Amino acid sequence: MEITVRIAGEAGQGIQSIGRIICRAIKRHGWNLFADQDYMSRIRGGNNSFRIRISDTPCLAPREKTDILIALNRESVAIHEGTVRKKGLIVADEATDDVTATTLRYFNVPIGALAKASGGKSLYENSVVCGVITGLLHLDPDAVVNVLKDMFGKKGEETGDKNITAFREGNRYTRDNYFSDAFHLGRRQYGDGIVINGNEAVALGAVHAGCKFYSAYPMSPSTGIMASIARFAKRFGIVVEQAEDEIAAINMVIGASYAGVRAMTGTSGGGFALMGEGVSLAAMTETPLVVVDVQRPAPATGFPTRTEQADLDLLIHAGHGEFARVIYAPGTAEEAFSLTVKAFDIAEKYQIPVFIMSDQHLADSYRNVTLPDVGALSRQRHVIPTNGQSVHPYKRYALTGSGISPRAVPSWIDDVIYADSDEHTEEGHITEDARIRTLMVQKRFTMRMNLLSKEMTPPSASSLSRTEIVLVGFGSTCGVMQEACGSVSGMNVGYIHLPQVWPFPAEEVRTLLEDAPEAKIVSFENNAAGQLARLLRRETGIACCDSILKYDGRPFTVDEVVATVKERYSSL
Amino acid sequence: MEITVRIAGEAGQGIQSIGRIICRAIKRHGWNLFADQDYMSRIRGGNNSFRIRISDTPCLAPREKTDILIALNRESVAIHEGTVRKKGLIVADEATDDVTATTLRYFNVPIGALAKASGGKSLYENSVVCGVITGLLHLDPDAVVNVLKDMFGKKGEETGDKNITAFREGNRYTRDNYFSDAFHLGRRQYGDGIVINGNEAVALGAVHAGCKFYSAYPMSPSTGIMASIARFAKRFGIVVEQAEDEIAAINMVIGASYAGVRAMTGTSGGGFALMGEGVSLAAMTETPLVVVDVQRPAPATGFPTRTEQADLDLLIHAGHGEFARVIYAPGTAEEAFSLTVKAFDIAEKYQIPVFIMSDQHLADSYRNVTLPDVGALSRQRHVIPTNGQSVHPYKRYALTGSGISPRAVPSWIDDVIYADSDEHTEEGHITEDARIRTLMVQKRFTMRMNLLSKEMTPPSASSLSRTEIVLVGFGSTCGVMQEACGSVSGMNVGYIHLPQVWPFPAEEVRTLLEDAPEAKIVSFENNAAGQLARLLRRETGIACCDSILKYDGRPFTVDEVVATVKERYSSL
Amino acid sequence: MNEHDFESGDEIAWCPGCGDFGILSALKDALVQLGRTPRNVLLVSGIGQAAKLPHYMNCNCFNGLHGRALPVATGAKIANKDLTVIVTTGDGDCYGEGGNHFIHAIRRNCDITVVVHDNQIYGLTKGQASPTTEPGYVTKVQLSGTVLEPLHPLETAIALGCGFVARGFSGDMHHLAGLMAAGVRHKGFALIDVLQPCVSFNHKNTFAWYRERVYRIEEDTEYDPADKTYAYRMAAEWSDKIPVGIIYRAARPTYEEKTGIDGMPPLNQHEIDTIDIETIVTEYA
Amino acid sequence: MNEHDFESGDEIAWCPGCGDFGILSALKDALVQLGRTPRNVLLVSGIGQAAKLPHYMNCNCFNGLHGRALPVATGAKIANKDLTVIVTTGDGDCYGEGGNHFIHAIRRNCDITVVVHDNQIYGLTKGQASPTTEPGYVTKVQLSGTVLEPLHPLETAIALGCGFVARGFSGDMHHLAGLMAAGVRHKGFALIDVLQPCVSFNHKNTFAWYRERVYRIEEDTEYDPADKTYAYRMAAEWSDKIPVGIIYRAARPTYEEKTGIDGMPPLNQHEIDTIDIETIVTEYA
Ligand SMILES: Cc1ncc(C[n+]2csc(CCOP(=O)(O)OP(=O)(O)O)c2C)c(N)n1
Ligand SMILES: Cc1ncc(C[n+]2csc(CCOP(=O)(O)OP(=O)(O)O)c2C)c(N)n1
Ligand code: SF4
Ligand code: SF4
Ligand SMILES: [Mg+2]
Ligand SMILES: [Mg+2]
Repeated sequence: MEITVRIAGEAGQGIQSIGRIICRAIKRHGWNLFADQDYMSRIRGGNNSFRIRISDTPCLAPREKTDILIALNRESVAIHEGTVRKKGLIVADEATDDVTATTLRYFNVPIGALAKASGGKSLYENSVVCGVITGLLHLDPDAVVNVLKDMFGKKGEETGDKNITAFREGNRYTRDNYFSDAFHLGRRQYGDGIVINGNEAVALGAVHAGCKFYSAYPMSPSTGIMASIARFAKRFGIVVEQAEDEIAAINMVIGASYAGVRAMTGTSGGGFALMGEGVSLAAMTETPLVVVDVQRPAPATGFPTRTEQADLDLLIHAGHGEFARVIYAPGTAEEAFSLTVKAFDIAEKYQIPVFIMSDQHLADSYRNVTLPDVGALSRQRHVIPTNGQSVHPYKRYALTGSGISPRAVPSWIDDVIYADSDEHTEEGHITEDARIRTLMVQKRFTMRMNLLSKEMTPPSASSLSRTEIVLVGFGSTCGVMQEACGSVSGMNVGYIHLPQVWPFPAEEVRTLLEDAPEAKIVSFENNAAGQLARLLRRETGIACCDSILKYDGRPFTVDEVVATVKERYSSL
Repeated sequence: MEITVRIAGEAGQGIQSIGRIICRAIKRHGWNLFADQDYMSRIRGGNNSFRIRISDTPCLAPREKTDILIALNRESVAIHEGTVRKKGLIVADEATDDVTATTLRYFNVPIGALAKASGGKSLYENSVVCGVITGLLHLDPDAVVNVLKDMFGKKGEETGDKNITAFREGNRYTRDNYFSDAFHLGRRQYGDGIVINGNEAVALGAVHAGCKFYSAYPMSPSTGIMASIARFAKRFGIVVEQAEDEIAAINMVIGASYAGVRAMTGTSGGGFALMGEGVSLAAMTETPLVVVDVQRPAPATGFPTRTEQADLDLLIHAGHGEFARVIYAPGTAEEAFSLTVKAFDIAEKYQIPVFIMSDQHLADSYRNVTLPDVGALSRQRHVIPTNGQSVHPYKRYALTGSGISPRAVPSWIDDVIYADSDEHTEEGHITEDARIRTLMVQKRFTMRMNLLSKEMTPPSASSLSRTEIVLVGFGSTCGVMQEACGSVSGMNVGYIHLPQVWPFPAEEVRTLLEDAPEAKIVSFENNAAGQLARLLRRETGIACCDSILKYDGRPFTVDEVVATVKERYSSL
Repeated sequence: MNEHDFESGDEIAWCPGCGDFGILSALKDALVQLGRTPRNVLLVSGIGQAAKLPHYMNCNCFNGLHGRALPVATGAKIANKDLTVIVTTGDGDCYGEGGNHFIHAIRRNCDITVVVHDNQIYGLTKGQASPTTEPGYVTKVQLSGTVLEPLHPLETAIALGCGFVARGFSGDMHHLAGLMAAGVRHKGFALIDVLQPCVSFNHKNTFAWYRERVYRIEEDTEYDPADKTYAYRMAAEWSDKIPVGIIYRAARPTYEEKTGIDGMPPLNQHEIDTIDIETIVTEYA
Repeated sequence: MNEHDFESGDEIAWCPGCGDFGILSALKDALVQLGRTPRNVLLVSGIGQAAKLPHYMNCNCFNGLHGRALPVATGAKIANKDLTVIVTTGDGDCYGEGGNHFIHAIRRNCDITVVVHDNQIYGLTKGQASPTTEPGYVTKVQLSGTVLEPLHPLETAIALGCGFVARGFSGDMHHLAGLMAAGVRHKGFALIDVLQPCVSFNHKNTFAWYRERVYRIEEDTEYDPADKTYAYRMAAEWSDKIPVGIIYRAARPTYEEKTGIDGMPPLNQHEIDTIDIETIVTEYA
């Protein structure tokens, strides 16, 4: 059983809140869901949509076709009609839609009228729509009311009550007027877990990891991380500071980290491009740093609210000079959570910059997830004397032979701590010595790259033996790749997903591919250059025979990938 | 015949002016020279040196050993004594040096006393030293006086006269007291050409190319470009504006370029790291942009006055998003000049960012050079209606099928011109359309990369047939690689120098290497990661068997390279 | 030229009722008053709702990066001194991300006019505090209310030596158009900070809120924009009375005058072909 | 603790006779006066001659990027409110590259003290104009003389609401030490702009030049640092008389007070192990 519901309308019509309510209701009814958002960079007008795929099997990606289109304005019908299946349904308000309900395909609901009747305000239209969807899907209205209460609870009794009335009106009207059982979901069992998107997952990971300071400058689609952490700031004693610009944000985070807290910043490509010098500072001063880059289509301002995976090269090479760094590319909210926790651990353990590479598709897409067992994720502090070590006289940049100098925090030890952005002595003072320079470069770069090869987050992959085609991807394409591979009939298609792209898991990928010596390797990327294919060749010598690329700002759908693979490779 | 003179002393002792005078004198005497500078990031004190290699054959790089060490303070003797050849000479002032002139190795000159005698000021010590060097090398004192006049001419008669007196005193003292003919150069014929360093070459190229606006923020070792252009600004109607920061600099340049002038900025790695977003803006708005990056050792502040080639990856990948760019890596002042001229041409023709990647070694090293025939370098404007084209109604981002939209300048045509950093329509207005997006990405990236493959500045190489080893390098290592290859006895070593590193000359390199199918390929780089080796593998599939790397902030010397090659590969 | 000649026809993406509409109208009005033609006007903007304005005008337009309108405008003005260069920017764009350019562009004193759509909020990114947000104002990021002292753009501009410092109100388009025309006529950097209600995210500083407070400073009996002390006082007035008008005015030599650009043809008209570096090359012989 | 306890022994790379030496002495003196211990003091700097100062002190030191000292200091102070955080920076570092942080750090009002070595020149990069260079001053880049209006840091700081605005002179170390101590004692952002002769590159604003002009503002009979109008006037005084001392002072709630950091143990002492996100996770159920 699988249904895709698309709610579409103008910016400002509350599509996102309808979507979020329905998602949580769906989850509580024991169904799996994947919901992605398509919205414009404007506050009112235009056309946005929230697409929820519902299934009894796990959902990891969107599908092309819509079963139910909820059109909150006339334009939405015109724009999205083409995606509605033959047996699908279009719901629209009589007032906004000029197509009367003459066919089975249309269900006209007096949304505005019902909302007015409920509270005198068109504000309650969203609740009416929730009621309609509840009716169409045969969800338990009381269960959905509980979701409404959880979400509107804080807004005060009256608003809450009126919303519930409006919801019930929408639901009643639907049950009274729409008789088909075509979209009957009903309840399977109470669904555990939570419904979160990628931004929320990162925020939860940061809170869990003990992030005490988050500083950022607003930038779509990363701002949700700041807002989510801000929600919990009071409860956990976290300071969230909106900086005057991205350069301030990263430097504040470095200052806080130097002074002993776990700290993080987040941005999107353009903001990240401004942070390069700061990244280099963290590396030179050996200050732990965690940065989230929620990618969007570029160059420059590009598409502020759409998706792309074109910052891979930027992140690997950002900042001047040579130093070790780690880049995670989570494919799911679960990975976003656990890799964020790991990012803090690795950043502190190796005193390096660690980046989490997300993108708008991952950031804004909701799924029902169960967070991993947090007990398994290290939150150990890697500082003296907390870690039992103590050194006196203390040298911040001691050449210990291990590639790591014990890190102390100002005022926690008697000695003072010099951090320096120039090339420096072991004590942290400016030097121009050639020998020390060479040793320090080796410490910051070569030695740590070696150490990091033992901390690799391994790729995940389908069973590759006997595959004809292997798709290789990273980040948010994980789900669509995985589902698509399982859905190409008549061909044996496998995938490798890389949740860590730097240091590149060269050995791990080579080993995986040994199982499929004959397979064609195809890189699978939301960008134009095939950056992963280039990287793969550079790091392993393995050349991809093709790349499946998309760079129109939209995510791949399962159907699209299946079709592309069949079309391009079935004759192989 | 070959002699290396090293002048060493504290910052502030005027080592650089002595060096520049001697360089020009040497050139006028018909000798070749290569002079590099080793100086600290401070204004007074420490230890700096200026090393001049003089030869009857062309000099392209420094050599390890010193023939004459001019030590302006006691510390300089201690620091540089080890580099002086057995038959070499150390010149020092009796007052600063405690070694008396008991050996042939030492020549003690009362520099301070002679200066005082000449004008009552220690300020004239530099001229005394010039006189000493002139005497040791048996240069024509009158010819050197002409150099002094050319350089001090503007400082007023009296200073000039006193400097000349001091010079003659130094020269006289030397002829009277030092009798060896060991360093006799004398005059060959009058040497044509000029003596410039890499920064001056870039500045001259920019002026010739018609650069009308240079904006930058001071940053060693790039500031010399701004100062050089400033010298000629009045004469050529150029505006040189010191910006408040690097971000302002690049955005001012983009604004000026949009408004129709050729414009340029320059910086070093850290400043370049701040410019990434601006680079991306130039690409998105299709505004011609020329940026010089004079590399220095990083990360962060690193070694402000030393050399490195670690920005290769940064330059190729700077800025968020995917777009065409070109990166030149001149190996000599001649290349720096002509590639700067070409940079303006290509930037304007393809409406893209073009980078000139220099480094401190190239920037600060002087050579005697003859500039290429400027007539052969295009200065054609690629704008309508200047180029004969005209379009109405004008669309800034017209999809013409060629990958290039005709570029107009505001107020030169009747229509208005919209430049936009968002994804845009052909007219330059904000759009969120998926189809246009795809076409625009192809225009900015794929199509132009194709066009640029026809504009390649080809690699230069030694004859590679029968070579056992091929060194591959870029930028300032050109000269040392070339000289070293010719000097490894008993082995056949060749080189490939890449004056253009992006788009990578994959075909050209492959073709060159076809001549040496058996040779070991070794990358030769002033960095730690072997960035060129990685790039070569990514772009051609060719793996280097080794890399010769140096990352202590100092340039390679010919002798060092020869020794390394012998040591590592002679048993092959 | 009339106002229609300055319209681009591009669909306007602002929220219905937004204060930006008034600024757009006033700008068209001002350009008509000034007798400018579209091809000789350049509008430069950064990113934000305010920064979309140039798309709605039929003038040359450079819609650059968030925060970076001023340097682009500076470069363009230097390249072609004959362009009328106007920057349309937001409080975040100009005073937040672009703050460093703001202070240095004032010092540079190029002849450009800067219109700040000051809605005291980040509009396009959905309502975070901006540098001018009032203390205590609650947003989705500033959940316990904004804590930073608001930036005082007018006082700061006076302190930095700006020669034309004005405040406008987008609800008083006619007056605003007059300020814009005066700003453009002023030789040098002209700052016009415009009170601009954001109907979607600023629920405090609404049209009604402003209408109750705003008055035209010219009507003040002590009005003297040449008096710095007076100007500082009026620039700081933000209570139940908020003055609009030219708050400070002083003649200052412009960058173009001081650098000699004004005495040459525009840089973008110099011929490249005639440049001969032979003479300077010989200086290195 | 005496002044020696604050010495690091690192070789000093400044030019003999540089005004920076006086600032270094004054700072040691101030810390002794304040009774601080090295481990609880953090000196943050950017890049420049001024920014080398922390290396010569025995205190915690973060010598960061050119222009970025203030955000680093802010982050460190937020992470550990108990540190005494002092920024030593240059006129280029603080007002040029770092200008945006300067204006916003004042608004943020963290309890940090900023000592600007204002030599009106870029020292370390060999003498280009800085934001405070006097008009007409000729350098190797500004060959026809500096054309930009100098930035007026004190007036700007007052305009932005800074609660402690002072000017010192490195030739009057004792007085300067007093200003520094007062700045550190002031709750909130304290700015001390120090007149610092650069003997290598600033041939105009020399020790002698300053000695002729500098006077202690406390000696002015009208002295009233609480009066903004007076403060604006004195901040602008730059002629044959240049006042040094506390020019403006006002009590303002600090960032730490407003955000509640002051009421908690320092953030860097919170235990990570005890964090349990279970309760918030359920909010997403
Ligand atoms: C480098 C960078 N950082 C952040 C953003 C995201 N961003 C776009 S507009 C904006 C703020 C807009 O506020 P304002 O300038 O006040 O304009 P308004 O929308 O309120 O008119 C931000 C933060 C961006 N585009 N680029
Ligand atoms: C991003 C960046 N840009 C430029 C520089 C080069 N730089 C180093 S110090 C300096 C100016 C120093 O002037 P100031 O801050 O006044 O300090 P001073 O040396 O005069 O004490 C500059 C431009 C740099 N290190 N980093
Ligand atoms: S969000 Fe505010 S500023 Fe932006 S268009 Fe809407 S009302 Fe205007
Ligand atoms: S250059 Fe100037 S500021 Fe720097 S140390 Fe020398 S005298 Fe002091
Ligand atoms: Mg705003
Ligand atoms: Mg300075």
